[in-house]
Formats: sequence, C-alpha cells, structure tokens
Amino acid sequence: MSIFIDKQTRVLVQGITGKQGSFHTGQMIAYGTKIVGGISPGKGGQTVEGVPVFDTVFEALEKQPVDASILFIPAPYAKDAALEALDAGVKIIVLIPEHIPLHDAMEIMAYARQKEAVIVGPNTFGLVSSGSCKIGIMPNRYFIPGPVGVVSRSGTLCYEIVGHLTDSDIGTTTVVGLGGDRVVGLNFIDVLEKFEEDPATKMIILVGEIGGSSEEEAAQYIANSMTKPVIAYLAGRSAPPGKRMGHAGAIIERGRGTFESKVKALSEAGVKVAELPMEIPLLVKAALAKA
Amino acid sequence: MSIFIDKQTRVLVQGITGKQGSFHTGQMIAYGTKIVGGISPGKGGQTVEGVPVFDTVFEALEKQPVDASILFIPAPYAKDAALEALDAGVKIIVLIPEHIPLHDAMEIMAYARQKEAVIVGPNTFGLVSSGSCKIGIMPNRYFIPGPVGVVSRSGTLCYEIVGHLTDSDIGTTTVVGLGGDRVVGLNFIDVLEKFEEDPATKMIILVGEIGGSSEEEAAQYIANSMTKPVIAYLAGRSAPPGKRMGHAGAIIERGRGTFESKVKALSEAGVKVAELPMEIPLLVKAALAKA
Amino acid sequence: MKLYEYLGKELFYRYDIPVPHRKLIESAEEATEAAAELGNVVIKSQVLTGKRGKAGGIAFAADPGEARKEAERIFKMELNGLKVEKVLVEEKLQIDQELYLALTVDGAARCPVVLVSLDGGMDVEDVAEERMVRWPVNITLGLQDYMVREICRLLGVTGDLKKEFIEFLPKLYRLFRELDAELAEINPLALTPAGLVAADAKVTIDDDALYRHPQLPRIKEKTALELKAEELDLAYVELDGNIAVMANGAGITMATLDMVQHYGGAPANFLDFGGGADVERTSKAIELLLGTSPKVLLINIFGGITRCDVVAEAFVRVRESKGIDLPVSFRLVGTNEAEGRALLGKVGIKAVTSMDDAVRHAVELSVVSK
Amino acid sequence: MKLYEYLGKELFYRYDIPVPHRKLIESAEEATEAAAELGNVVIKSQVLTGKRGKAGGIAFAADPGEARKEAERIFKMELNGLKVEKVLVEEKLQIDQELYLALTVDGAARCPVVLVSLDGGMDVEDVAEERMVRWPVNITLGLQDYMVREICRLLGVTGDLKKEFIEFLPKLYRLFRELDAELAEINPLALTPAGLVAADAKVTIDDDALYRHPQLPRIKEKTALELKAEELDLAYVELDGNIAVMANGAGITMATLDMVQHYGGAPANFLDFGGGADVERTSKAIELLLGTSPKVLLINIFGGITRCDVVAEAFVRVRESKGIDLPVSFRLVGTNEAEGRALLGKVGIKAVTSMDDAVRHAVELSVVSK
Repeated sequence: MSIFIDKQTRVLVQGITGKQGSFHTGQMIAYGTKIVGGISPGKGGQTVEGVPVFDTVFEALEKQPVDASILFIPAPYAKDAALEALDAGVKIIVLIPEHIPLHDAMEIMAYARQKEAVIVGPNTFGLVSSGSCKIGIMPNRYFIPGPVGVVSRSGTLCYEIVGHLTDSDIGTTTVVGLGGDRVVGLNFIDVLEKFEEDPATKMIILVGEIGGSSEEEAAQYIANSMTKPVIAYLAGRSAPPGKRMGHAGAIIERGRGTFESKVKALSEAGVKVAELPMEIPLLVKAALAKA
Repeated sequence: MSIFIDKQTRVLVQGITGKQGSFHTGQMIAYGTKIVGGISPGKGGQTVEGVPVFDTVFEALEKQPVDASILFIPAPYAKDAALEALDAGVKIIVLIPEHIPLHDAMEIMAYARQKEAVIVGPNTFGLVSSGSCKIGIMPNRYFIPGPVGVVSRSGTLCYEIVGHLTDSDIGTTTVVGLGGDRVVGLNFIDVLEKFEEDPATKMIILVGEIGGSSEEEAAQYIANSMTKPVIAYLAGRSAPPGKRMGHAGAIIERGRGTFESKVKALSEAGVKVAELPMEIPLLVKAALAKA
Repeated sequence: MKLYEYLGKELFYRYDIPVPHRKLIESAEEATEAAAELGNVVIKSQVLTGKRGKAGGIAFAADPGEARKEAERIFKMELNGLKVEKVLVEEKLQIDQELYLALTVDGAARCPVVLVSLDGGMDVEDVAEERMVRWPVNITLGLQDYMVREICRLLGVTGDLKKEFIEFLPKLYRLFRELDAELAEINPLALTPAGLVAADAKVTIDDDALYRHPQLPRIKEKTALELKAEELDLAYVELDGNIAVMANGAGITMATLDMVQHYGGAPANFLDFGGGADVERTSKAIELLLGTSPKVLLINIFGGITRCDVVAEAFVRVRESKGIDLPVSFRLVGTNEAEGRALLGKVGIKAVTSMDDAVRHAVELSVVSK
Repeated sequence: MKLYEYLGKELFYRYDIPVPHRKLIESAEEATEAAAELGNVVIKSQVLTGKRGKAGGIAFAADPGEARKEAERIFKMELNGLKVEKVLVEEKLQIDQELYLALTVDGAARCPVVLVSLDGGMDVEDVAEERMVRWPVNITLGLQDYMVREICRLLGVTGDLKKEFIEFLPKLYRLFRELDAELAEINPLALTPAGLVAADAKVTIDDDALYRHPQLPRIKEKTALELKAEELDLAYVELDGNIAVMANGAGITMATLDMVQHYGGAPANFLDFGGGADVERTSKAIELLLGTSPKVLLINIFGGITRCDVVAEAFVRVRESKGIDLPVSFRLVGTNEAEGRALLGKVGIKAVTSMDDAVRHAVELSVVSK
C-alpha cells in the first residue's frame, strides 16, 4: 500500500528534454513509474526515453489523463510551469527546483489551494511509493517495500536514514520529501494524516531540521490525533542562529525554529528523537515489535 | 418552499446606517426577514431598526452565524465590502449597487468561486422567498406565496409582471433578480437548476432582455435538462444596436445579444415567449393547469 | 467610453506595445509636413465609428502632395453622421500578415477573455468561429506565459511569431486590466518584418471606473441632450419617434418602448430615471423630455422605491413653472399611489393603473396629434 | 539580502511611505551641515545588525557641534564585528507613541502575514503574543482595506489612527510584494502629530528573486570566503572549529556537523556542495576548504545524483595540483562507489562506508593534530 501515488499513477515530466529531466525520466521508468508524457515547449513531437513530448500540458492532457507532474524547470520559470499544470487539472505536482522565489512559491500554493491540488516541494527530492511508483530524484535502490512511512525535509539525509533501514532489511511504504524551502506545499501534518490512515504503514519516521515551526505543529498533531508510533531525527543541533544552513528554510530567526524547541515539542508528544541516524534501525525495530 | 433562502436565513446588512440601508432594513424586517446585524465601519455599537451595528463583518460573525449579506455600499467601495463578506465566510451575497466597475465585479466573482459562495447581482433588486424571507429592495406587498418561480434581469419590469400575477391571485415560490450588469454572479441557469429541483415550484417565468447570451444559454439548458414549464418575457425588441438601454448589460454589440436571437433560442427550447407583460397571467394559468 | 484610435495608440505606446510612427493633425496643411517626415503614409480619419475604410475615411499617399490632397478630402467628410476633426497620418507598414487580437470581458465566464485569430483586417463578425481562439483568463492569475503558449498551439503558431505573441499579449493584458478597459482590440494586428505592430487601436474604458483614471481624456461622443441626461444621472437614449417616454427601471422602460412599438407608435427616447429620484431630479428629467419637442408624453410609474407622490409633485411643479402644453398619458401605481393621484387630480390629470392602457392611450394621442 | 536602514527608507520614500527628513553621511564632518539643516537630530550607524541602540550606535544631538562629536564617535565604532561606514543623520521626530509593523512570510500558512502591535520600539521578541495582531493575507486578493479595518478592530484602534493605518499598510504591502521582500519591518513605527512615520526600516529581499530587481543595490554582508562560495553556488557558512566538512545535501551536512559535535569535535564550516556537481565545481569546493587552513578534512558522500567517482576525481585532482597536506577522513557510498574507491585507492586514501566511522575518525584526527 502507499499514500498519494501508486503504480496506476500517470505521470508527466515538465522539462523532460533537459539534462536532469531526461536522466530522471529514465530512472523513474526503471523504477516502474508510469511516465505518460513529457513537456518541452517547442519540442512537441520528439520522444525522450520512449516518452512522447508535448508543447503544453493541455496538449498532453488531450491525449490521456494525467494524475501527477514532476517539474525539472529552472527556478525563474517554475511558477509558470506549475500554474500551467494546475490550470490544466493536474492534482499532484512535484517541484524539484531549488531557488524558486518565495513570492512565486506563495502564488503557486494559493492557486493549488483553489484547485485542491497537492504540491510537493519546492526543493524536494520528490516522493516514492516503494516498489511501485517514484516521482522524484532519489536513488532507486534504497526504496524497497516495507512497513515504515518516512517524511523528511531534506534529501540526502533521508537517503542516509532509509539506507540504514535497507541495510537492516526494513522497507518503506511511502517516502515523502517535503522540500527545504521556507514555503512548501505538503507539510508534516498532511503526510502524517495519510500515514495514519494507511493500513500498510505501521510506524513513521519524521526527519526534520531547524527553522520554521512545522515540527512543533507536527508534534501537536501527533499528540492529539495519531495512534501509530513516530520516531524522529532532527538536523541542525550545532547550527548557529541567523545563518541559512543550505536550505532556505533551515534558519533560526529571532529565537524561533531552534533545535531545542523541536526536540521538546516532539518528545512531549511521545516521539522518540534519535541522537544519531545510525540509532534509527534499532528504534524502528523496537517500535515495529510493539506495533 | 423556496430556493437559496428561507425563514431561517440569518442576514447581515452592509452599509446599514446609510439612507438606503436603514430604510430597506426596516422593509426587510417588516417582511419577516431575520436581520441579525448591520455593518458600518466606525459606527459599531449603534442600532438601526433595533438591529445591532458592527464595525466589521468579522466582528458580526463573532456574535452569531450569518448565512447571507446584502450590500448598500457606494459602488467604489462595494468590492472591498463584498470581499470582506466572502473572506469572513458568508455564502450568499446580494449586491444592490449599480455602477460597480466591471473589473471589480470580475474580481468579486473570481473570489466567490474560490469560496464557493453565491453572488446575486450587482445591480439587482435582490431575491425573495415569498412570505418568508426577502433580501432585497422590492416592494413587499406583491410577493405572496404560490407555485411560480421567477427569475429576472430587471427590477421594476419584474415587479410589473409579479404584480400581474398577484392581481390574478397567483403567488410565487422565490423571485430572483440577476442584476442588470454585464458581469453578474447568479445567472439564469443557476436559478433554473434550483427551481427544477424545488418541489414547490411548479413552473418558471424567465424575464430577460437584450444583451449578452444568458437567455440563449438558458434556452439550451431548458431544452436539455428541464421538465417544468418555462414561460418568458423579453425586453428590448425596439432597442437600437450599440446603445446601452439603462442596464450596462443591455446592449446589442457586433450583432450579438439581439432580441431575435433570444426569442428564437427560447422558442426552440419550447419556452412560450409572451408578447406583452399582461399576457403572462393567462399563460401561467394554462401552464399550471397542465403541470 | 470609446477612445479614438490615436488615443488608443498613445496608450499602447505607453504600455510598450509597438505602434506605427505617426502624427496627429487637425488641418490638411499639416499633412504635408507629416508625410514629408514619414514617407509612404496612411491617412486615417479619427471618428468613433467602424468601417472607416469602406466609407472612404482611410487613404494611402505616396508623397506629401498626395497626402495633403487626401487629408483635405477626409477633413471634409462626415462618417456615420460624425464630423472628422482629427486625422492620423501614419507610416505605411510593410505587412506580411494581418491578424486579429482583442481583450474583452466574457460575461458568461465572468472574466477577461483573449480573442485571437490569424484572420485579421476584416470585420470581426466575418471571422469564422473555428478560426478564432477564445481564451478566458482567470483574473486572479492574470495572463501567464503558459496561456499564451497554449493559445499559440491552438492557433498553430510556432517559432518567431510565438515568441512575439509571448511578449506582446501580456502587455495588452496589462493595459486592459490597469485601465479598466471593456475592450482593447487590435484589428489588424500587423505582422511586419520587424515583428508585430498594432495597425489599429480600439479601446473602450468602463464608464463606471473612469473615476479611477483622472489622467485619461474624457471623450464626448454623446449628443447635448445625452450629456445633460448624464449630468442628471439619468439613463437616456435618443430615438426617432414622437412619444417621449419615461419610466423607472431599465427593463420596464425597454418594455414600455416595445409596447409603444407593438401598438403602432414610435418612441422618441429611452429614459429610465431610476429608483428613488427626488422631486428635483424627477422634474429635471421631465424638463429634459419636454425640451425634445415630442408630440406626446408617456409616464409609466410602477412605484417601488420610487414614490408616486414624488413623481406627481415633480410633474405638477414642471407644469406650473414651465408649462406642459402637450397631451400626457400617465400610469401611476405603487408606493404612495393615493397621494400621487390626489396631486395629479388637482391639475386635472387622471392617471391610469395599467401600463397597457397608458401605452395604448399614448399611441392614440400621437396619431391624433399628427 | 538585508538592506541597510537608509536603503530601506529610500524604498519607503519611493512607495510614498512617510519617513523622517534625513541625510546619509560617510564622514563625521558631514554631520555638521546635516544637523544645521535638520535641527534636532538622531545619528544612526548603518550596520546590518540589531540592537544598535543598546550598543551605542544611535545617538541624539541638539546642535551641529554635538552632532559632529557623536558622528565621530560612531564612525569609530564596531558593532557585532561590523565597521560603521555610513551614518544616517535624521530629524528627531516628535513621537507620541511607538508602534510595531511588519510584513513577512508565514511559512505555515504559506502566505504573507501582517504583524502589528501597539507596543513598538522594543525587541519584537519581547512583545507579548496577545499584544501582537497577526493577519495572514490571501495573496491572490492582496491587502484589502477591509483587512486593515479588521486589524484595527483587533488592535482596538479607531478614529484618526485607523485612517492612517488604512492608508499606510497597503503601501508597505505593495513594497513587500513588488520587491520580493522576505521582511519589511518598521520598529518603531512612530505616531507623530503629523501622522505615522517609519522611524526605522528593516527590509530583506529574497535572494532567489534578486534577478528580477536589477535596480536594487547588491549588499555584501558576507565574508570573502562566503562570497567566493556564493560565486561557486555552494551553500557555505563559516564556523569556529577546526574540522572542515563537506557533504552533499543540506540536511546531511547539518547532521554531519551535529555528529562532529556529538563526538566532541568542532566543525570549521558548513559546506553543502549540492547534488550533481561536476569535477570542476567539486574541486573548487575542496580548494575553498583548504584555504581556511583547517586541521582535518572530512568528506561525507552519500551518492545519489552526486557520483562518487566525480568526487574522488576532484579530490585526486586537487591533491595533485595543489597538494593536500592535512589528514582526511573520507566516507563514500552510493552511485559509482566502486569507481570512486578505485580512484582514491591509487593515491592511498581508503574511504569508509559509514558516516559514523568517518566522523569519529575525523574527530580523533583533530584531537591528535592539536
């Protein structure tokens, strides 16, 4: 089982003819994702990795239904491409690019809310329902089916943690990257809700970091509404205040978004916060044994 | 029975302290409308016709739920007031003012669509569910309960026609004024759909006029989806092209929106189009006899 | 408010929309100099009516002498009853293709709509439906590049012309939105070797939003009476007949005219004096109608907000101060009807209660008084 | 990009937001003339740090002589390690009340948010939660008047001050939106007899949107190394320790630093060289770290898009061209791991597979080499 996407999900790749777009199209197909088309204005009629290329999203939707779209589009043009997908009726949009202007991101989110669509990212590695559908840029081999749901603000750190699980023969249901920007679409709570409902997901790993308040909000949600065990890892304990740690959203401002505040909130919600990534497989095994 | 509103409907009056606002508040209360509050920025704490006045719509909503709002606000400020009501969560908004800028009207409609709210007007006399709730400026005495639904683009002409019915002891379920502007919220089809569903409404009178294409669209809807009889009266047969006949929307432009085109469309849809308003009671009686 | 072509082009220029080099002239003499500067020129009468070309209001000239001759001819013209007071002298464009482009309001969709066709230069009514792309614009988004790309795909436009469109359309949209336009039409939109150029400009500003645009000129295309009616905030349209009509409400006023025609009469005007007018304004409205020297005066009042006594009092006041020396057909029902009837009774006027009776009576009077 | 107060006030002025009369000076001498012109003045150091007042970076002067003396003192200051290069001399406002106003981004609500408090002039962290009104703005609507009226109601503001707010707030919102601001803060917002005046200005522009604002100056508050990292498009932050760290991905880089600290080491920096860097950029990143003279180099690669062979090749290239004469702890797993290990093996480096091992090794090396 999985949340948001599964092997029926029909996926479009916006910016398919670029270097990243074409490479990851190949990777996604290799994983088993049903890529039904690509978009590249002016290049309609070509094919990339066997996938037909269209000039516009509307054109692609004339040919077949589409459930989700992934964007490999330079940041200055990402808003236009995202609005196009939303306007055309695509309901799940994965925004890979980093450095999308903050105000563009807010405009995308406002329109997505109108269209009741889900935005993943920006600045995300995407999401993957293990063994059936990957819409993202994560390395294929670590994502094997299993009982653990994972939701993370960062990419490589999430692979590191999932890698530890894989080494311990623990698989995942769905792994969702929220994205490292200050304004992102899906947040922890949206994903936790879905995991809570998903019968295949027995427990959840939450990978957070400093900055913003989404871990604190997640903690409140967990305390009030979740029955499944959640364990967490948080990055940025050693980060100085006022500095952006790689992610636009990873910054402690005016005493808000600190590591301590997040650990406190999560611990109080009954979430076990791991000190080191390597501890996670043991914590997971313990939780699964109880679940 | 009635559509859109009934005697439970809790109504707010925006611009209640003005001359029009206070007069019609009294009239609406006299009709039986449940006016729960009025808005007049800076005049919160006063009362008008026994109705408490608030500074903002949000404040009024803190005190009690509100289902509908009617605006007596000068055109330049109407957009702001309408957006406020929508933002605060009011789901039926009646825009009395004429001369609201066209672009303001489009912005109001776009936001109403987002909020899934109903806009009646602008430049409308409002709507009345006969005998139970009047949200508008129509003279009280003509609107008595009965089996006929009425929907009209113009005010006094509608009263004239309803007056003919009253004189013949025929009452109405609900009477809806769409408004005379080029861009209005509710259109004929929205209202016809509701009348079609409303068991108390046995037949419908549609009062149209030149300009726009809403009568033609209504005709198509009637032909495809309506079982109840509809009769129509259309104003503007003698109007020259290119001239605005009082209503911003009543203009024949580039050969579109002509009287002939509307009569043709409605007749082809099986709608009997009356030549003169005085013919209507007889047509109604005939239709009711068959219904 | 319709803008003259030259004003529309000034606005285009301000919004960075390419327009031809041009000079506005107010006398034929100025044409010589303008043509000397611009070379091959087009001479265009500036009147607010369509089909200027067919009517001879547009001419071409290859040299200053010819330009002056044509300008002289055009300055003497009257098009659809409108005098030519200004003429635009423009460089003649090298046009590879004539397109059509407009932004207007889609009443049914309640939003702006882009209209584009590769068939331009002709009457827009003559463009085949299937050759016209109509794109409703979500007003909260505005016209985004992707929409223009999709419009291009629907038109079958690619390459350089597509790039031109992506640059051109958002500028026209900005003008449309920022200036509260009802219509911003370019026909033809000329494809020249230098790119797209607006060869014509038809811009209409929403009258109800003019207060937001003090910088725009005020164009008076109305007759003196219509202007006076506007000052009084009356909805007034001059017509050809001899029965002056006033009523309260646009729909019922239209219906009154229709009924006049139905019974064989000819209305002299449309006058909706609206709801809730006071004695003063109502009097002015009656005076305005009397000024048009009709044969009969038909007043049709269905009082809702409009109070019958106010209308009667206004009528009596005008009758006493200015005199009303023509037959009157009066219909009066609704709010304060009794008081109104009493007032009219004092001056010997008996109002009827039925619109039908009032109109038939007015038509009879108009026939008798011929 | 944070803007100096004087630049923020220039922008305010451009957006018709009232600001005090003021002069920017670059030497103490200029203070005399400025004060002669402005009368009672405030002298404010222009540095990108908060709490200038507490640190003595703001002074008052009643006459030109005093102004010059204070300016001299301030020009010699260093605040939070930042030199004072520019000073703003401003008329001293007659302040009846100090308020707080800001526009920023609400990450949770994903929209702009207005923050207003009647308690201004103090650190915003010190304003009580219940004394601060937070109003998230629907970005498709923008800040409408009714929102300001509601904010006023929530604040308990009426009368003239409410009118001032209704005029003031939309201007700041326009600036915030049009200039892609992350923050536009006025603290204090001064209520003077002439109305609201922005006594301070703290404006931060979104770095990712700077390309849209070529007219804005580029403020460099970064160190030379940070600037160099920026040129290379590396996410880099200088820290105090002695273990240079590079990793691929913001989260894992943070986690690496945390782990260094956990095992008792001290990271010299944060360097995320991102995903998919080529040999050239990866080499530059390594060179940059070597330039900071750390004791140990820790490279932590979990290859996804990042290819292990590329990192290894870059490392070998720098080692051969520039030399790497410090201990290295290398972790290498993921895409093309075997090729990477082979390349490293040739120069005698044995990469580990576990992040934990690599970090512990690096910390040990840093202790040994002290």
